[in-house]
Amino acid sequence: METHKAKRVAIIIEAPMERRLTDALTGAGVTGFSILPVLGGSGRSGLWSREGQVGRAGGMIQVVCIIRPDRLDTLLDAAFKVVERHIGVVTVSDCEVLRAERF
Amino acid sequence: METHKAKRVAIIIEAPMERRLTDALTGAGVTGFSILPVLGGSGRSGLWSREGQVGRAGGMIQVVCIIRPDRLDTLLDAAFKVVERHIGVVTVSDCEVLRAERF
Amino acid sequence: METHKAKRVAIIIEAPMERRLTDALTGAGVTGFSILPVLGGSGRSGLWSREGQVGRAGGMIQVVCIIRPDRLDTLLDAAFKVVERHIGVVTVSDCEVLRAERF
Amino acid sequence: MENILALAADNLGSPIILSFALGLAAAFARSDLTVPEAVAKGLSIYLLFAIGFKGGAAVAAHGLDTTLVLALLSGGVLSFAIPFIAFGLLRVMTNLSTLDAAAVAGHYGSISIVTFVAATSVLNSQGIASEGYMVAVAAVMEAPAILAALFLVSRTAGGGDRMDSELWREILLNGSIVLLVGAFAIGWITGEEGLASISSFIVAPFQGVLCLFLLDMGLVAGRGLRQARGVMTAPVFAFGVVMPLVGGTLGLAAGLLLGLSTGGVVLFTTLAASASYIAVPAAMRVALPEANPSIYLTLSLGVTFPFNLTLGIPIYVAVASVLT
Amino acid sequence: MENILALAADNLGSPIILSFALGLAAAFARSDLTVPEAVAKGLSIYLLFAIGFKGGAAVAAHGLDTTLVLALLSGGVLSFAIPFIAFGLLRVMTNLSTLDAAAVAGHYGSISIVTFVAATSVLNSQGIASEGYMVAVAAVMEAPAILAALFLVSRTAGGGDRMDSELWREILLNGSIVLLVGAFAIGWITGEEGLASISSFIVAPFQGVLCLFLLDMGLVAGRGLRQARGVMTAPVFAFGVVMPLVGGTLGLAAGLLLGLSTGGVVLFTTLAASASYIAVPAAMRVALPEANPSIYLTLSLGVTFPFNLTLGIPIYVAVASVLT
Amino acid sequence: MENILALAADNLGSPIILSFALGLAAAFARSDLTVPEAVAKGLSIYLLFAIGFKGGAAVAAHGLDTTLVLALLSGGVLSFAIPFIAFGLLRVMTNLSTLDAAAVAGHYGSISIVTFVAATSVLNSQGIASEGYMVAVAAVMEAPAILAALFLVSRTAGGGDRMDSELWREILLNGSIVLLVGAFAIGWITGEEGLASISSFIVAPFQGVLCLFLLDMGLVAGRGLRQARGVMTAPVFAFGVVMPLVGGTLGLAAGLLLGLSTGGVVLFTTLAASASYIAVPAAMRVALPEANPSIYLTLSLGVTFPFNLTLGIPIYVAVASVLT
Ligand SMILES: Nc1ncnc2c1ncn2[C@@H]1O[C@H](COP(=O)(O)O)[C@@H](O)[C@H]1O
Ligand SMILES: Nc1ncnc2c1ncn2[C@@H]1O[C@H](COP(=O)(O)O)[C@@H](O)[C@H]1O
Ligand SMILES: Nc1ncnc2c1ncn2[C@@H]1O[C@H](COP(=O)(O)O)[C@@H](O)[C@H]1O
Ligand code: NA
Ligand code: NA
Ligand code: NA
Repeated sequence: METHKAKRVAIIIEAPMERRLTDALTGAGVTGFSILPVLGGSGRSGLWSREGQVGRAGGMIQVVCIIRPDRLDTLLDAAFKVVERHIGVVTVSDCEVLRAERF
Repeated sequence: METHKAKRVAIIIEAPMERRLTDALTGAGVTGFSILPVLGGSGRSGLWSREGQVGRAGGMIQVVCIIRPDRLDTLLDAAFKVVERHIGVVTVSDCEVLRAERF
Repeated sequence: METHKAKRVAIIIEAPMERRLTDALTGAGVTGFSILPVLGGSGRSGLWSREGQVGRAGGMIQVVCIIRPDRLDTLLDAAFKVVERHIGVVTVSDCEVLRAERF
Repeated sequence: MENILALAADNLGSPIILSFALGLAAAFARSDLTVPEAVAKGLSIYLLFAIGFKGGAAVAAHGLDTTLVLALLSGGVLSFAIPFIAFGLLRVMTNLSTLDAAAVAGHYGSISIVTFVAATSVLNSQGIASEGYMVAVAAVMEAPAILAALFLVSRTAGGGDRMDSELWREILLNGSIVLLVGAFAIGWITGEEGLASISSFIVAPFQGVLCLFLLDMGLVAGRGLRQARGVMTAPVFAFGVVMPLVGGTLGLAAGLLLGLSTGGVVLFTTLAASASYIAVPAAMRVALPEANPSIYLTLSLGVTFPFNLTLGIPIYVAVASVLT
Repeated sequence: MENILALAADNLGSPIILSFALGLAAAFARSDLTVPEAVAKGLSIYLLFAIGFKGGAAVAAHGLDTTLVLALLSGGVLSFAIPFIAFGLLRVMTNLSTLDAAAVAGHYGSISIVTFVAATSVLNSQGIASEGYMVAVAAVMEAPAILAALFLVSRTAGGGDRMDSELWREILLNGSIVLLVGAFAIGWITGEEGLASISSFIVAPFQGVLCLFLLDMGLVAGRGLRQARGVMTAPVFAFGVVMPLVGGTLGLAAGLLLGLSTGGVVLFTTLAASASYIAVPAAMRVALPEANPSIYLTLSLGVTFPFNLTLGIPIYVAVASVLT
Repeated sequence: MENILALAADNLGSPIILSFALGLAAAFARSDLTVPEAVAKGLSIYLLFAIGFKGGAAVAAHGLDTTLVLALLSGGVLSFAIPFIAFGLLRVMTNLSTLDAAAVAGHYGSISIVTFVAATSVLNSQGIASEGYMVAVAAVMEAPAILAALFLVSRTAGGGDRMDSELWREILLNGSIVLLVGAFAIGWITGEEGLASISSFIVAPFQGVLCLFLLDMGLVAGRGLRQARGVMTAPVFAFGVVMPLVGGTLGLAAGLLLGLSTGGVVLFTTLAASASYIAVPAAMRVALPEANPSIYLTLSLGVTFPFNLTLGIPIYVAVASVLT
């Protein structure tokens, strides 16, 4: 099966920032992304858990984005502008995709 | 700690196709997989979000499968037969596993 | 955009073991982790699905941990002590992170 | 005509319809109001259980009509036949591809259980009785339309292997049908005594739960309409309003021929006029993945559902009242 | 005997049991009907809160029995003792490993709160009164059995470090116990006035909510049975039917010795006869991860739970009615 | 004084407060009791819908007060003004940074709808009437405080671009406001007839649902307090008790000046005394991400909310009863 090189960018960010981030990604020419739930976690700002929330403010989500390697920098620049002042984690890893024409 | 090379295949696919995909994977000799929820996303067929669904038809899930590298091709062939006509994303990446005897 | 090498450790483990694992990780000097839901899966101990559960006993969760490469071994040792007798999957992969000072 | 207008006005001013309108408005205004998926599913389990149980208890109380079997049969036939008419209309009225037209057509043969529930709640508030077994007719009408849609595709767009036994099982045993029919059976078996023991759960709060559920339906329909602006051309939109009237007329005729009560005729009309947005879309994603879901979901949920809810049902009630 | 049959027939035809049967049937037919996990958990929070509160309010209304302390003590002792009997039976009847046998045994010393709830609902429908504090007895019986199971393992399969203080805290403060005992205390403190202020929430719709919850239990039990066909040998299966009768007899004896009311004896019998499928499985996954969960979950949820629900409870009611 | 104590004792012994206490206790004991997020959100949708609807129906029944517009205006002004007072107090009493102080201040100008609901439920149990439109006042008071907080930051900590039109839309159309105002409108339009049709859903079980919701609030508040031990210095803690009294006094004065009924004055006082923990925190995470959420969430949810629930509301009722 023929596969093609791609990059997988995963951004964990606070739920109220979700739309701002996906708008920025779309603005940077990203053709697709998926949003995954995060149940809880811990970091410099302490422990949190989705079940211990009244509102949406405290929760986080993960935005995963598969892109062609040459688009990585544009994407990271766009994402960074949103994430900059906010808590959260941005990771990039290599992957291969089937059906590269989709990206 | 001793680790062993493996492949991580992640397939994002529509929820109604879940059983067909996992049946195909099992048929291809896969010994294990995990199913992760996807809250929403965007792609060529537009934006969608799990909370804006009445039925299951519109939602997607992610099937993650850790396998020994030599089984990759069999798995991809089997997965591709299911995914072929459907929307969704298939990615493969390298990873290392503890307790390789489990795979 | 400048990125830094890091390791991504993903551990799928039974829900009742969650706190034991995160305590062990914290004890091993891990500065952050995220917990992701798992809807279902299959392995040597058979098929399971979150919706077919009365209690928490049967469900699994995924703990994801991004760390500096030099901390990997300490983390794996700590994780292994918890996971050892239990079912579950531990994978490690390479990734790059923005804002390395956070890890 | 006055009658229709009065009924429509009454209906439009009910908490149920206003809750739906609130959801629509919130979605159009891009409010972040959402009903969690699990809660929405919980509400729909409640509604299916309650409506099925009450139908069964009604059958236990009033005895079985001799027309039951005929009604079930007619339901099945209508569900299979309507997609052919819908397909014809779509080919004439719109320029949808064969595939999209067949997929849409399948939705209109099948039914929307919430529209059915809304109609029973209008009947209740008007004090119009109906046959309890209409719930079973609703269940029978869910699936045949899917077969018709796949037949339309295999005839015109080639490829007859879209249906396998696994898909059949999934369609016939999908959660809604099983719950509806199962609750119907439980209501039938336990009868009035059973109903009495749980009526403060399934009867008293029913209308209120329906409000919250329709709030969510409004949100979903509104978001769908907003996102689908591109694909929804005027003719497609028009189809979503014309088709329920066409289907409803067939249902009306069937109900009258069967000699159902006024309420029964209304419900038959409503079933025929309504379009599926749960069972059929899921089946289409498996069997006709190339068809565009925005079109059929938006049509059935964003156009036909609100039409039936607001204007359709009062019309069906008024017409049936005149003709029975 | 006739009495038992009549009661059993009555019980089998109740909406509650039929809902459970519907769930079982749907699971066996591989329908995709599911109750979302969050909804199921919400229903169980409701049931625990309601049953605890009503128990406390009953104690406030009828005063404290002098036998309360003895009942709590007997509950604790039974919960610790039953696993030893169960373990012996398992070693004789089946060829499960020591580890699996100990894990299963632990489940039978502990209790199933839903079985308890179903028994109270049968008592209610028969107009049989019971001691309100039996809810507290139920809470006391949750944990000792786990200790017994771990003791059995450490004695026979080595390794005594399976229990740490953290696990103790988790077991004793697990959500169900805290909610049950807490609601009991609230009901006791606020008494009849408190009950009156929320009775249209926790009394009136109770039976209906129980139906939906048992529908889900049926689905879960059915899926478990279907998947566990491999491990469930005939002798293991037989144990799941024999053990509740053995445990129930002990509970019956204890209830009679304590001089409880008819309803109280029924509930004590039911508690002793029931097997845990929430608290104990979770503890076992932590402390005895090598034991096979399919065996103990299927036995307690797929065999003993339905047995008690359908035949067990009517038997216990009939026997207790004769003996008190 | 006696009056206050009697009321407070009454209040502290109600199922609602005891449920909250149970949640707090369970969290402090590190029990794993949790209410699933979806269920908690479902409960809050129910509460918002019910309280809005009943407010609207009350307006339909009793007619519009001429003071309605003035009450709405005063609510908006209070919500904008209180943060300045809170900010001053925080700078004097504590050593929070400007940013943290501004963020906290914003929470106290806005309102907690559950505190409002608890106050109406105390009024109901005491048979004290209130203006139905106070629900609309609550909605008006949600947002202006956020503007005040951002103004405080831009003045003192630089950077005025924290607010964009998108954030405005999000704040004004956040789910709670839309649902509350929408349900209010539906209640108003459908009036007593509408209320009658769904009262066994939104009136009868209301108190019971509130118990479960407050159980969850107790769990969340308790976990927050446990985790925030580090940041919660004594002066910060003290602010969480003093500020509701200061804000409440302003609300009391406004209510008296407007000539509201006793119940209306109590509700106005309660709104001014309460602090937001849903709308404002979300806005702050977007606009002031550098402010520490542990501080403002713990203060409003862990300190001020329980204070108002247990002691505050009885005080406000007693004082308003004397002064009107
Ligand atoms: N090293 C990490 N690995 C995985 N997730 C992390 C890590 N650090 C932070 N997170 C996630 O990001 C959230 C915010 O992190 P922080 O900004 O460090 O408070 C945490 O609650 C975690 O969910
Ligand atoms: N590049 C991508 N990265 C991550 N997820 C994607 C990507 N493209 C598509 N998806 C996911 O797959 C779904 C269907 O994609 P599509 O077939 O492009 O409409 C989307 O809704 C996303 O959830
Ligand atoms: N190869 C695999 N890839 C992904 N997930 C797996 C794999 N094997 C096991 N799992 C997950 O781990 C759980 C327990 O696995 P096991 O210990 O093999 O029964 C399964 O139910 C899956 O959720
Ligand atoms: Na139809
Ligand atoms: Na037992
Ligand atoms: Na305030």
